[in-house]
Amino acid sequence: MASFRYALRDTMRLLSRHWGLSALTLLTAASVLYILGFASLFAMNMRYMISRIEGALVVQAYMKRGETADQALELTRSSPNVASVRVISPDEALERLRAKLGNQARAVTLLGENPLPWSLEIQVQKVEHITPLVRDLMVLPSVEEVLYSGKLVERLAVISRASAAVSGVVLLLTLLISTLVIYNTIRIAIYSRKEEIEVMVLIGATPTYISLPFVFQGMILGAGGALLAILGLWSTYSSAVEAVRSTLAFVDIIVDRRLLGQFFIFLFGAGATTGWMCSWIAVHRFTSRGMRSR
Amino acid sequence: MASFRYALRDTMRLLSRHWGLSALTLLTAASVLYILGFASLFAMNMRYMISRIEGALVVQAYMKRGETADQALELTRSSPNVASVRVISPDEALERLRAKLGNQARAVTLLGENPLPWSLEIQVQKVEHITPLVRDLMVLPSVEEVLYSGKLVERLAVISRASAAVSGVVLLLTLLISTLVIYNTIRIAIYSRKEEIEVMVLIGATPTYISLPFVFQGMILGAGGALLAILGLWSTYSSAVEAVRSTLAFVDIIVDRRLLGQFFIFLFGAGATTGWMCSWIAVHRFTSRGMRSR
Amino acid sequence: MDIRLSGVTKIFEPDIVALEDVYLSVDSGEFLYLVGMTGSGKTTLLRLISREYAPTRGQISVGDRNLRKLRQSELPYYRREVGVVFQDFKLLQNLTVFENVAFVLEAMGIPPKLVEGRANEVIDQVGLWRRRFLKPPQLSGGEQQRVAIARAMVNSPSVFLADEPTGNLDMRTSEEIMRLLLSINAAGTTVIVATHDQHLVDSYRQRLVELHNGRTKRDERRGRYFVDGEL
Amino acid sequence: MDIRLSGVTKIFEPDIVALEDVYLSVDSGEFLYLVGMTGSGKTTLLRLISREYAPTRGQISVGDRNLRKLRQSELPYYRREVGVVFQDFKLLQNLTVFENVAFVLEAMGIPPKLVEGRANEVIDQVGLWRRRFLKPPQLSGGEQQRVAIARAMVNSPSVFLADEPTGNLDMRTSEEIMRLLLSINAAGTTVIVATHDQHLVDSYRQRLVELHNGRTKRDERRGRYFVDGEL
Ligand SMILES: Nc1ncnc2c1ncn2[C@@H]1O[C@H](COP(=O)(O)OP(=O)(O)OP(=O)(O)O)[C@@H](O)[C@H]1O
Ligand SMILES: Nc1ncnc2c1ncn2[C@@H]1O[C@H](COP(=O)(O)OP(=O)(O)OP(=O)(O)O)[C@@H](O)[C@H]1O
Ligand SMILES: [Mg+2]
Ligand SMILES: [Mg+2]
Repeated sequence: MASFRYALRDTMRLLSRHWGLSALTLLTAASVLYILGFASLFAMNMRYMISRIEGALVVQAYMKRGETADQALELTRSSPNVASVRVISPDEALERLRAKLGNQARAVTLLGENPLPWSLEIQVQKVEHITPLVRDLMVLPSVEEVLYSGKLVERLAVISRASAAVSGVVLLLTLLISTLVIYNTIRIAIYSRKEEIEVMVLIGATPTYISLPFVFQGMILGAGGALLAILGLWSTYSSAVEAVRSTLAFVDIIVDRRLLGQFFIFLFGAGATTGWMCSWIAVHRFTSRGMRSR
Repeated sequence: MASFRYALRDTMRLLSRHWGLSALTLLTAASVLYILGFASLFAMNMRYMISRIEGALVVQAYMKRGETADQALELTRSSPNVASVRVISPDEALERLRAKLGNQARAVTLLGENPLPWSLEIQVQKVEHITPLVRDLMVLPSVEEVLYSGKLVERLAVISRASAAVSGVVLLLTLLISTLVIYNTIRIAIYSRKEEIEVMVLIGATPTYISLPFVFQGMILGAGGALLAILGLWSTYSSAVEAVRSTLAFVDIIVDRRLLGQFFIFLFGAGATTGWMCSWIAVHRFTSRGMRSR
Repeated sequence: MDIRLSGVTKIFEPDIVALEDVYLSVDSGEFLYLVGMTGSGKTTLLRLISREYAPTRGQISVGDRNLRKLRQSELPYYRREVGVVFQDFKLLQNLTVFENVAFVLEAMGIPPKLVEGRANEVIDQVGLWRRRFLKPPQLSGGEQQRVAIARAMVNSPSVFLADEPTGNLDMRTSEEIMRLLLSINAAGTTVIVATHDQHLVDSYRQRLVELHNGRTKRDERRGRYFVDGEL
Repeated sequence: MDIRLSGVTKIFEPDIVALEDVYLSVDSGEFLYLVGMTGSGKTTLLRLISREYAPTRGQISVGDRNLRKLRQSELPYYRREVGVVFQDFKLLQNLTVFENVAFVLEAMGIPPKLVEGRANEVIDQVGLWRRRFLKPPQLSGGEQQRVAIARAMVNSPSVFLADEPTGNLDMRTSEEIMRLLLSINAAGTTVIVATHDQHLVDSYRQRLVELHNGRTKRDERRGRYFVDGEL
């Protein structure tokens, strides 16, 4: 395919002969993709933290003395909002108590008959499932008391959820804006070649033949921009992880290399795709203008 | 000045005859300024929250019985890190106790002689000033005990400070990127008129005369973009405030209209300034190229 | 290919009548001068044939193609059969002489080896061999004009439209170009040359059509150049 | 203003010698044809005078200005005294005929009222009154050329350089333009016209300088057009 080889050569021409324009476009793409990546990583970390906080939310239901946990267990199991439930027998509870007391564990042996009730440890899917669950459990005659982590964790969870929602909105906005900026930049860049494109049409080049180098160029600039952005993000994120580890050990941050790798690959793909699509749309306008006879 | 009127007219020409380009540039400017504004508001709110949390950090120093607070007061006053300090006399302390106890306040009267010591309530400027202050106070012979809000608040403060640092970096990055994107966009847009600019130079127009309409155009597009961004930010922020008020009543968010107004004016100015400066730099390149004789 | 215009009128918005009710029939392999004062409609006529413009009224057919019915997807292939020397050259400013000429062949999907041979041959014919790696802004007016001629003829089109191909050339170079056009014509290509060059028209007598205010005023077998009531 | 070139050589990278050791002296108010084959250096010579190019060697002075010593800040003011008709017109494509012509005056800071009067006057002189609100892409080649002429003369420059001002014009319009140039010259302006137009040169005899391969080959008081060994 001679045409394909010509297209590749012309792509290189476009990139090198207008390298000023190319560099500006590349830099712009890199910039907005960097912001996009930043917002994404932020949102991902927010979600991660929430899942960690939510995973730590445990509701404990203590039965009345002499009652078993069967009734409560049934109720709990039938609820779709419960992630997991564990039955704690009085014996197990005693074991735990003993372990907690450590060197004063002997005191437990003084108790004689095990005074501890049956209990359940319930994990719910989401924070907002706690309140209804607690209400339902309290109604049961066999249940003595229901304990859960209390206002503080709930409040933290609410904050996290709000932040996650915000970061989600930010992410969407950033995505929109990134695409817009890349499109505009490529469009403006191709605008400066419109006469040239129209001349090509006049001397019998097909729109596809004319577009191909621009499309390749767009892809290369998009992918290149994404690559730059990824490098920037990588170094920013590494130092963020480092900083968090050394000063905020109690904060959860994603360090899963595979996940991050996948994300970066996705970003790269997104950059390349946006690049060629925007180029294609932009150049199409001028080729079809050249094709119209006035 | 006829020249000035011509410049204004030519600005309108630039805007209207290349309105596609103008719209794209405007949209791009609006987009990045929106992101910039978003980041700024985020950073401002972070700082605000920190100051609120820090403002709530109070160190209480209790004197030994029979000792006055003079020595401790002197030490505290001489420290530059202390924001304010209040001396609480035993009588005042008793009053407070009484108020706290409410309907059981009669119990206080049973105490006979006031057993409460002198104490100080100290507010520091920043979280990190607490630890050294506490150490210094403990050394004083007249001081019995030093109490402060403890690990939790400190930890929260650390998180906030970290977030503030991050949002500061984000802000700086965004600022850099916004300028870059706006500059690139304007530069690319002017690139498509380089032949025209060179022709103007050839027929004896001065670089200033040629640049002026472009500079005005840049200013208008920058200011217009900023205006769009401000509108967007305003509605985003209002709904954010609304959302926070209804669901996260315990979170502090800036609602000071004057402060926000000032910020928006600043953003507007920044947009306009960036616009005209970028235009000027971009067009200067081509005029000076036309002036060089090869 | 033969070219037939019947009742062709071209009106530009709002009311500029560039051509009015033109009938013209050019047989396959004919050579035709198109003369007329500035603004008489010569370029418009050529642009209608290359389908840069569409007529306001009337029919144009080239070979067995009715231009009104030409689909957009066929347009590039039609234009490859019509070589055009544009009055303002329309060269690609960023490409060298060689690349400008080679581009036409490349866009047709012809392999590099063949492209190079043919492009160099044509560049040599118009006498630009030593300038082939320069770009249009580095060329003199006449040199640019010859690049435009080379580009239009490189793919051996069936119809050759030359709009003022010697406007920037001295007499001697004009004559060389004229001989080139005649040799193209001798090979069977239909050639239309819009020109103001009296010397050329009178030295190499051919069929001559004169336009005046958008109407055909003369159509002579071996006409002489004089315009609008001269003599 | 008078124009003096002494020992002017212009070499383009890497080794194209466009002009070689040219001495030329044009007095204030003179009229001069510049002829020569395509690529002989006519445009280069004009571009050196308008200081679009700087000479590789040699001195050029126009009036009391030594072009080598002209500061960049003075360049626009110098160029206003030199009206140039570019071979490729260099019109602003987005402006109408009127705006293209008016621009020169506006850039000089002349008030709108005066601009309008003078621009319309010149547009009328070149016969484009009815086309004054069209833009260059809507004009025929000859009409564009006349816009270029109007633009070059609108601010009554002291030196008038016309590069092939009739290349796209028919004989009759060429003669009108020629008479216009002569009237400009009669008002005291130094005029240099680079041309291939034999008819013009031979009808309106003036001083004639022929370039050949970048060197002056002839310089005659009332020369006739024939180039490079003809006759
Ligand atoms: N796109 C257009 N819009 C409006 N008017 C146009 C357009 N194209 C051409 N015209 C007008 O149509 C008339 C004929 O133009 P055309 O270019 O065909 O003339 P021409 O014979 O080629 O002249 P020349 O010898 O000067 O090149 C001119 O008066 C011109 O102003
Ligand atoms: N910028 C440049 N770079 C390289 N070579 C150039 C440049 N400008 C002109 N030349 C070369 O210098 C020579 C003289 O060019 P010039 O334009 O002066 O010729 P001319 O006499 O005006 O010809 P024409 O009648 O065709 O317009 C040409 O061969 C041209 O290729
Ligand atoms: Mg024409
Ligand atoms: Mg020339």
